[in-house]
Amino acid sequence: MDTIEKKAGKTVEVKHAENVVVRFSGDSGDGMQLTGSQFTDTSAFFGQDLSTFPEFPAEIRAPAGTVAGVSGFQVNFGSKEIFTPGDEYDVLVAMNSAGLKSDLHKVKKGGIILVNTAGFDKKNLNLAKYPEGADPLNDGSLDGFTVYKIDVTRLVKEALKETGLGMKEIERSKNMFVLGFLFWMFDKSMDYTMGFITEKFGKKPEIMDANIKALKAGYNYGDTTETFTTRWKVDSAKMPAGVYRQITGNHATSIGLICAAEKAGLDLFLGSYPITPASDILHELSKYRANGVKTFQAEDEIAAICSAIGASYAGALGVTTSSGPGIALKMEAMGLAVITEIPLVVINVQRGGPSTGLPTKTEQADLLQAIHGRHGEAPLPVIAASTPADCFECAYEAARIALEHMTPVMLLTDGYIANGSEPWKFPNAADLKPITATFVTENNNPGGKFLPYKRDERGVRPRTKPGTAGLEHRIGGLEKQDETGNVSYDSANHEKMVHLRQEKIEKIANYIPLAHVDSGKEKAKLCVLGWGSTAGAIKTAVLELIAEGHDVAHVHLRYVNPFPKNLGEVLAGFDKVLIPEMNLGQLRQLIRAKYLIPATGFNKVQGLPFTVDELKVKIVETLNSK
Amino acid sequence: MDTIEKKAGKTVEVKHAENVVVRFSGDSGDGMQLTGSQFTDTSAFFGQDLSTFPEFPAEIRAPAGTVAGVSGFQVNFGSKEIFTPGDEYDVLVAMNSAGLKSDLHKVKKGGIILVNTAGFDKKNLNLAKYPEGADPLNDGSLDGFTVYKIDVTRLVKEALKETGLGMKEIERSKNMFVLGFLFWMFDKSMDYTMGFITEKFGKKPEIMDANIKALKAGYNYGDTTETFTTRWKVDSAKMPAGVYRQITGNHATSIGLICAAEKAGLDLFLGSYPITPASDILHELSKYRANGVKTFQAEDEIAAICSAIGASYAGALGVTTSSGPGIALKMEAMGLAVITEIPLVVINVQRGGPSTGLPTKTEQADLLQAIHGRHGEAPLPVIAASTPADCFECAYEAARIALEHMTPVMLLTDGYIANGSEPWKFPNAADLKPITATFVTENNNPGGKFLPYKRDERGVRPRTKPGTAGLEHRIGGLEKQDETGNVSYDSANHEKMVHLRQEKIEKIANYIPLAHVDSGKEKAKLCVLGWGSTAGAIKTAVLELIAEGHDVAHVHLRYVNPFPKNLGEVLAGFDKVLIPEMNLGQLRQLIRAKYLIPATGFNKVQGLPFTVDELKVKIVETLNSK
Amino acid sequence: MSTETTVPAKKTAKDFASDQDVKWCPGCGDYAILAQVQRVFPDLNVPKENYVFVSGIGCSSRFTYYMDTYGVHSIHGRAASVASGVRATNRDLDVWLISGDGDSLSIGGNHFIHLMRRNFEIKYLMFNNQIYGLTKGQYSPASQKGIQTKSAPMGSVDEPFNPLELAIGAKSTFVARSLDRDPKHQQYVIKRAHEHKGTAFVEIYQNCPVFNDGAFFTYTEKETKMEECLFVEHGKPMIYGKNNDKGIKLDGMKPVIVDLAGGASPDGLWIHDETDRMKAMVLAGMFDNPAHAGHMPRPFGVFYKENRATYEDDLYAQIELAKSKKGPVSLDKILSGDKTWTIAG
Amino acid sequence: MSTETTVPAKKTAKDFASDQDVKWCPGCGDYAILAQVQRVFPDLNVPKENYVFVSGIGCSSRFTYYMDTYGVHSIHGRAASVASGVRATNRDLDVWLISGDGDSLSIGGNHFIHLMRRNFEIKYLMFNNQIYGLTKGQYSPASQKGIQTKSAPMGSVDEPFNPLELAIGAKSTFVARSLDRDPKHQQYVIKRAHEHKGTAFVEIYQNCPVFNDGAFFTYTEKETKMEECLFVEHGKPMIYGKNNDKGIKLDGMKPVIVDLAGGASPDGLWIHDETDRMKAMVLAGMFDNPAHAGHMPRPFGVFYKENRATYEDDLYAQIELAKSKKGPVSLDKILSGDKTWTIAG
Ligand SMILES: Cc1ncc(C[n+]2csc(CCOP(=O)(O)OP(=O)(O)O)c2C)c(N)n1
Ligand SMILES: Cc1ncc(C[n+]2csc(CCOP(=O)(O)OP(=O)(O)O)c2C)c(N)n1
Ligand code: SF4
Ligand code: SF4
Ligand SMILES: [Mg+2]
Ligand SMILES: [Mg+2]
Repeated sequence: MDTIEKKAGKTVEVKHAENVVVRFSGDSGDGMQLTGSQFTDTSAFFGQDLSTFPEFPAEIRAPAGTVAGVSGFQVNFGSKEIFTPGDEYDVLVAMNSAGLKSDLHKVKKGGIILVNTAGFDKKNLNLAKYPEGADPLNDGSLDGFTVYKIDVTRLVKEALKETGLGMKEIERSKNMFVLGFLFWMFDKSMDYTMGFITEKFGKKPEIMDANIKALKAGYNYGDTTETFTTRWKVDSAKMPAGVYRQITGNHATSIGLICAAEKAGLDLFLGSYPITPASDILHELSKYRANGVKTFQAEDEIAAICSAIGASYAGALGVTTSSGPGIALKMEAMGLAVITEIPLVVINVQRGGPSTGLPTKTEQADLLQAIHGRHGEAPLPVIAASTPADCFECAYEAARIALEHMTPVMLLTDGYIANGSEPWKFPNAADLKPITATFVTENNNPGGKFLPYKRDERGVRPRTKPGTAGLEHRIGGLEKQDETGNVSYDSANHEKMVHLRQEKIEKIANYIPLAHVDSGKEKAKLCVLGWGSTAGAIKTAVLELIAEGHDVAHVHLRYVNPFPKNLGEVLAGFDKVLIPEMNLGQLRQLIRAKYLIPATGFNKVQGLPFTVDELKVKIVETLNSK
Repeated sequence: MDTIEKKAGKTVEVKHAENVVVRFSGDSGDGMQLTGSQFTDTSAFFGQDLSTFPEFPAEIRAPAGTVAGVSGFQVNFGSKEIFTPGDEYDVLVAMNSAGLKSDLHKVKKGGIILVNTAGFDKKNLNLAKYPEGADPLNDGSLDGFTVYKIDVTRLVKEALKETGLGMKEIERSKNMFVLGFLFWMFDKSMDYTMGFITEKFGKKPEIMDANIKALKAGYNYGDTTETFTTRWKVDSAKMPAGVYRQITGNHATSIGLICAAEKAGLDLFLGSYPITPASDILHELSKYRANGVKTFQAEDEIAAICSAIGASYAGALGVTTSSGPGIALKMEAMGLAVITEIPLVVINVQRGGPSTGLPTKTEQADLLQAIHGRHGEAPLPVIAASTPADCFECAYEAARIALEHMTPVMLLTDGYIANGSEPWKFPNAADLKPITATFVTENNNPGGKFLPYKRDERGVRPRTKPGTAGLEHRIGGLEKQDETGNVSYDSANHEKMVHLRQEKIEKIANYIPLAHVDSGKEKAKLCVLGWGSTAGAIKTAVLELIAEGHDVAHVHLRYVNPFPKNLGEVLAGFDKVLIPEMNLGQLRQLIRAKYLIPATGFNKVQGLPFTVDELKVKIVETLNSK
Repeated sequence: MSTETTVPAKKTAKDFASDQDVKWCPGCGDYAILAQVQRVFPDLNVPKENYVFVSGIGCSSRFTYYMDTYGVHSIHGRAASVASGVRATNRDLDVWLISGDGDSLSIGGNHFIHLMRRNFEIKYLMFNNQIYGLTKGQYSPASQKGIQTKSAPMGSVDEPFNPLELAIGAKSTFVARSLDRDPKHQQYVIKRAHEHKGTAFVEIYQNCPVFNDGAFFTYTEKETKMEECLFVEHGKPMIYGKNNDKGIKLDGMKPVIVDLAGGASPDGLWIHDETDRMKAMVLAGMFDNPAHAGHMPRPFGVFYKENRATYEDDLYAQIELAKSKKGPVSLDKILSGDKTWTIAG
Repeated sequence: MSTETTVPAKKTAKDFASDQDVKWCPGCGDYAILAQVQRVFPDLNVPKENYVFVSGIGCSSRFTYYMDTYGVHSIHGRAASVASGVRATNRDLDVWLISGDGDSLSIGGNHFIHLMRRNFEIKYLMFNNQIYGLTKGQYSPASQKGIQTKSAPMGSVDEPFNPLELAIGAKSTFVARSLDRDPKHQQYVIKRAHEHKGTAFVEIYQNCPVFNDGAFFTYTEKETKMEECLFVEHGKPMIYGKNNDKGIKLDGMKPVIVDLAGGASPDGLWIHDETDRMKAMVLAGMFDNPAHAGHMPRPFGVFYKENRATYEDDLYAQIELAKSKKGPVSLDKILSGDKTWTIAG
């Protein structure tokens, strides 16, 4: 319930909210990403749960002031569990006309729009391609919203005029003023950001002062100015006790790999070629030289994966990262890793396709490529991450399976969770599942020649490290004789090997968790089956619908190949299965083919994640359809 | 019924057979391929139906005399319709120990084995890795067969001692002697081969004489020698009247492309990089410079397909050919052709995989790669050829669809039909289905800018030729705005384009023949559903089973994506569907997913085609299983 | 080329600007190059519809969208192959390839070297900003060793290519270098490239203010330009310096600086010979780090030009020859082949 | 390399022969190369288990299966990348790369040039038979222009690479050439390559009797060898000819033949200097068709050798430096990052 607080001649209404979605929109130059993450961290430190979604302009920097140049940061924070960045905005901060133009349509009815009026002069309106003479701030197009018009630019200049800084520097602190204002508005402490500023600009005291001044000015402006009479109160969330950090998917993937390698006692080698949105994994891992992490920026994706294969062959944990177009180029080499049975982690941070497609947008359309994209029968395990933090688990798991089952493994994430962030109750290194990565040192065929393709009960062959005396042998891409690994063109042997390689992958189902119902009951009218980054939206939608009394459940897949052993039984518990995917129905094809159930799909291919609302509508519709 | 013929003091039994399978096995150097094709052509000219299957040693030439070095040629000819090269051999010609060793197991009980005893000395037996002291010709291991032991080498030397030729040349005519003998044995005329020899060695009279002498010597040897008392008589087949030729799959594919280009009024451009078993298409097409055919041997498969894309863009019919590993490398560029909607024919002559696999063996394991091997939603039509001659139809059809529907098309053949041959009642150029490949010359948006992605009712965009004044525009791999083709990152537009591209491919189903039952009734207990090169074996098996009174039918798919519109209904006519494939069940997955029918599979992954027998066994088994 | 026959009405630079907003960062060197190309085109006397731009992927490769000509923005690194197919198909087309240092030398390296040896008639403009711009600033195969980028926080350990040496080593028939900030020189080089019958490779130093700002300021900015740049011209002695007070002479194969201020006579200076491949290699080898004392100036201009048959001309020659020899084979002949037999009805 | 520390019992050539039947065609030049490598290895004083062979695809690339060492027969054209990963992971391994002219220069061209500039310590033996052997005889990027093959019945219109020029242009630090039919010379060059700390590129002329027989007979057969081959040695004047009656001198950058028979004195002859890159380029440029009158002899031996840090040494140096500076970061620190907060129970 909302309350009223009186303060020095000013009455302020305090709205209590379970969660609030704030969107910062401005020029690449306006520092929206930084403002957003400062606001995010502060909320996190205040113990609120949250989820963020940064949106970058299409690769190259479009000219300032244009819609193409808008950089956005969205955060959903609250006192309840948060699984998505939110469908609509409670608050939109528009630093210029382009920001308003591009994001107005997603502001909730009655929501707050904070505009920097300085960004609405003729020049800016033109750049944002508003029709000649249009005046969005006053032509009634914002009716129905609470609009805070603030000439941030002017106010900042005033606040900083004593600092003797140049206009450029002063302008640069605009975002701090806005941040300060929001801190007031949401009753948040400025301490965290103060600390950040002091640390960041420690060496440039005048810049440091300016930023702090601007931050405070913004806060005080809200506090003192009559016009602002509403504040919001969001309680801290009841999150499990523990130590948390904020993490993005790409960062989580990176440290998941580092942990896996160190737990396995191996060097980590990344062979990669930059590509959006996967590059940040290369960037992150290249920071860990002190831990012996080797990153190799190859000349292309083929060289990248082949160098990783060479590294794995020589005894490291070989990893390669890319996105759609680059993954396509790696397929032939993946086949080599499949037939030689070398451990390898291939990470595909999916983006909008086909071809170059929409590099900065998200999509899930590479699932069938991951499973079937190679020539010949070339099976490999595929797992998919569902949230930014889950990328850690999945990267770790991908490495574990690759090393323990001697196979290339494909990990699918996507631009949405790769760049998005969430609070993460990170594990202790000591608690991480052990990974056994052993090398044979003894001939497994006493009296005879070493048998590099003699398998254990899991169908796994021994791993050797070149440099081990007595085990010299050759491997390669030609079909090999069972056990000896020598080249063989024998028909029966080929068929046997094809089956052995297939069974090895299928048996992995014995070493992964069973499928389970994430939300809802084991028997229900409808099962919403998802995989990958749709988890948050589906979970939210299903939980809300259950709360609203609908007979629906949510099952989410991390292991898409092989499927968990019991998936068939789990799905059998439901009358209907609905599969939402950011593609045209790829998991649906696999499920229908395997279990012969009439699963239907909800497919969105807009380069954007599902909204909770559209999911709820579709789910209800499916429940009611007979 | 068999007859007896008496001739100069010698009684010969003449066996009448409906069809006979002869296998020639010897060293790469023994000229088995030539011998086989001469025998084949002669049978063909005699009006017999037939099917051949050459088997080459794994790519490199293994040392003479070894099993790895055996070069084989199998021909099945007869007076009835022949759809396969045959499961087992009635006659095996073994020029050396290795030939016998590698092929004995496929000789019919009671079959004839003709051995060149000179190839069974100690040296040859060792090379063939027969155990020390083994003597297959006399140790009873050939009991149950009729064995003709002929010291071909000695006999040829004698026959040619007058020619004054060196031993080497003389040895070279061994195969002609054997051929002559077989001509006698099967009562065939030597004329065709005489003509061939005269033509081939016209410039080297002494070689010409030697070959003819050897040929005749072989014939007379059979005619006069007492020991040979059986001849075979195979009547000519009742084939449809018309003019025939013998053709291999790769040759048929090549001329299918030439015809398509010429019918469409376009230049043919092939961008290719050599790879077994696809190289012969490059070799064949490079012979047609006089027809303006351009072949470009690129530096790799990526350059090959990209050059073909460039050629198509500039107005040619762009084609690229390869096999598994090379096709994998082309996937990214195929995505470009998909999103730009450029006509392109991609031909995959499938071979044994994964990775380098078994380059000289056949397989059908690239189907799912063809359909799903690209990142993003990148649909394209896939068609598969079923016999050597059918490669012509399919190549022509692939080009037609590519040009008329502005899309890359993938054609799947495989090593079996690519190298195999059959008689072909070839069409007249005039009777070939017309292909409309038009270029717009007028702006389709009078008053405005040309709209390169404005579609017609089939969802097809107009094709332009650079050099056309007034229609200048840009295309590329980024998502494009509907109609204008300008770069667009708009969410709704992306989804629209993904659907438009998908629907364009699905609509192709309206422009291809309906599915139909190839053999058997429209309603039956079991449908054997096949695709590609399994056609001959399945047809033979099903026809025989029907004759034996089984309730089974055969449906064969040429169009695997999109499926014929009525495939669902056709399959609904059967209680069970069995899908034999030379893979682990790739078409099966597509059929089950699309029609939700419990289709079962018969999967053989041995690098070898199905035998009629194994198919019949499996079919009966499936019929009887409930 | 049939272009001579159909001279179009004289166009202006504007006629070559497409309707798409140019979206490079403010201050990007790409703007300057776009401007020069658009300025030069009206003088090239090619029908507008015959221009085709082919590019790969990268900031530079977006160039294609900004020219109101035919164009293909293809995939990363493959522009050379696409362009080859275009030229092989239609020799009337005036094909321009736009690519970045990453697009050309990294993922596109193979097609780059093979295009050089095949010598298709393609004008190849490589925008070298010594960085991957589009992917936000990783080092490229043209970046200085030791450069610190997101992907090399401790500095790159990659020895870079010398792009012109690579081109010459790969049998390029035309090798030149220019700078984004010297419009006149760019125009000159672009025109020379256009005249060349073969693959004309032009490296253009291009500033990326966002991720590699100032990489070439030594050569582009007033203060240092005249002292650090050696502009070579065929047949002219190699003289440079603010007051043309420095020259280059060859001591065997080693270029050495001669101080002309000290009254030393200009004779015996290296006279630039575009047709001498080894000398071009030496010229390309003048690549040292301007920070090092006693370093050589960096040459700009046309290093090398050789007349060698183009791939497509040889290809068409074969076609003509085959046609004249036996003439096109009829489809019916192709269908029947040499050996047929008839089954009577 | 730790090899010095663990000198193995002296091995023999046989110790390096695997148990697999060698399946090259009779008379293939590959046999001779295999023999020389197996003969030289016992002298290299490397523990057998530390040898790793990496090859691509091709007849030549089957080499890996015939050596009783560790080996990877990888995929077509990618051996350089696989080998780079191996060296980056374990510097104790003695890595040998076996590849054909197609594998290296055609599909593998990009990795080839990038390996040259990066300079991983890899001994790179390229078997050049100027043909695609394994796929049965198509021309390669090393084939003479005009060669008639299945894929070029009217003759290839492809200008070939000069492999050594390409390597030098790509910044190779070691460039050499040898012949299959000269065991001694091969052994010498292989040993020199092994001593090199960096990528040692050795082109070996190899006869393919089946698809390109005699391509190099001019250089390998008695009748012509001494007249057509110039065997270069560091510090020695360039003299050749049956009776050492011919020499080479440099006229500027142009090599010219001097007739020593005519009593002309050998002074002033070109003294081979392995360390001079431009001269190496000139040497590599002595590539004319022996059919042409007045052609230059074809050089063999070590053309160029430069000491430059290897990629892996620089990489490990960074790791050492980082370790010494801050020491390995604990996993817990990596997991927690810099900013954490605590939710009380
Ligand atoms: C197959 C593939 N790999 C990687 C990428 C990502 N990518 C796009 S452009 C580029 C490099 C750009 O550098 P450069 O060619 O120098 O062009 P610039 O942006 O500097 O002009 C990369 C790595 C891609 N689009 N496709
Ligand atoms: C991706 C791929 N493309 C093509 C091939 C077919 N192929 C195998 S080896 C080869 C070329 C062999 O020539 P070269 O490298 O010179 O080796 P050589 O056989 O002459 O020793 C080709 C084209 C392949 N195996 N993989
Ligand atoms: S990133 Fe650099 S190269 Fe790319 S547009 Fe911006 S300034 Fe130009
Ligand atoms: S084809 Fe040529 S290169 Fe290959 S093994 Fe035979 S002879 Fe040697
Ligand atoms: Mg660049
Ligand atoms: Mg070769």
